[in-house]
Amino acid sequence: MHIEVCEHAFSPWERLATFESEHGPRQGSFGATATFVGTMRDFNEGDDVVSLTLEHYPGMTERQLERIVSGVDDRDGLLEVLVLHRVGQVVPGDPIVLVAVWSAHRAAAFAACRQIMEALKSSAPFWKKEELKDGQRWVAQNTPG
Amino acid sequence: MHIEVCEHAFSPWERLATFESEHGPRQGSFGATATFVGTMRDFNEGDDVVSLTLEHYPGMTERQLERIVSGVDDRDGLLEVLVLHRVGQVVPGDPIVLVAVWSAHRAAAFAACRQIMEALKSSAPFWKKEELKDGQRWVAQNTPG
Amino acid sequence: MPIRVRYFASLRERIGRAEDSLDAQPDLTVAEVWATLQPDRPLDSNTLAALNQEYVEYDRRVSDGDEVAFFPPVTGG
Amino acid sequence: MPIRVRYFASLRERIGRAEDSLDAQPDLTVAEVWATLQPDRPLDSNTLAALNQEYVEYDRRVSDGDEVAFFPPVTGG
Repeated sequence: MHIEVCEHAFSPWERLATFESEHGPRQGSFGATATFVGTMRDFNEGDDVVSLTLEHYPGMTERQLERIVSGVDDRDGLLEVLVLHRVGQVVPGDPIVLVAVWSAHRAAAFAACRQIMEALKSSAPFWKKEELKDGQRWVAQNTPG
Repeated sequence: MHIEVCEHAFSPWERLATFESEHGPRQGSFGATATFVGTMRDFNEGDDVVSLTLEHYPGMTERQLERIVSGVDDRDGLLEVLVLHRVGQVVPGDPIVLVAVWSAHRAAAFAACRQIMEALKSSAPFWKKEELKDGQRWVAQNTPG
Repeated sequence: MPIRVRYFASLRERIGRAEDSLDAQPDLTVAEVWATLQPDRPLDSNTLAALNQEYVEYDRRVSDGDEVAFFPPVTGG
Repeated sequence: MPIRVRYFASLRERIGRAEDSLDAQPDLTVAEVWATLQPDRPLDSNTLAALNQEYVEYDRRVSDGDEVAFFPPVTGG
């Protein structure tokens, strides 16, 4: 399991290529990789969003993400998990979160990737503040998946 | 929608990076990208597998893949879909299939990626022949996801 | 134009060739195409049939110039 | 060692500071930590509480040296 809070912009596909070649499961052992990338949109709840500031709770963030990954229902089916999450100021098009799961079979990979994302959205201590054209607002609550 | 049958090995993360920058939805329009990569394992049904030959039905393959993508339940929620599928001789560790879905929101992206993979497995005209240490065999049937 | 009949994967190997050609007859069905060309092999219910590259049931009618294909369950992905 | 009390996001902004410090008392609960430090703000039931970086209910007991945090619903991902 590799969990990282990123202070700077990251490129999910480059990170996946590097991680897989350096830390991925042995070639031939995995048959399925499911990934999810969450990216900043330039709209939310009907308003244009100029930028976003992501605050988090250093220390608790990493603990919660580890707990989420360790708590995946079919933990035995997983060979490797990568979670990256951005903090700081983010602009539209910037990746915010990357979850990638390697498994022997596809059912476990799909299910774990989804489960990790939903748990991350509901319990990892990150908060978004949106900068609109005419002011700022905290995002009140994530929508269920 | 971009669908491609690949005669040669491809690198899914490189292809995703290139496709997203050249043909991806407008930056800021998508908030969710779900991907699945199917990779050749070196084992199947308890046996070591040395290599795999993937046969397909040229023409019908592309038609079926287009039909699968067009038939996604929440087609309106999708901004872009990329499907790559390998044919020819494949060795353990080689990617076989890549499905990537871009959407405004994560529920549509997850659901479409999964739905496309399941439909591809059950109806796209590809066939795998495995080369074992002591002979060859056709894979009889895909397991349900 | 005759009907082009194609076989794929294990079926192609068992039959020993990748395709056949058949002259159309009135009201010919997919099942009859098979029975005419493979009189010694009953059509296995697992076998999938396609007409002009779309899946069809065995009772679908076939016309001049059509492409019919028979193949085993697919195993891609 | 005192209890370290931290506030995040909109709660931090409303309170006007990121943390407080409080001397432990016997059988002090998370809810009482809040009430002691924020006597004029009832604890909103949406507010999440963590003790030593793990989620807890408001009735959890707090000890010397603990870190207590209060924050609004999380919105990452």
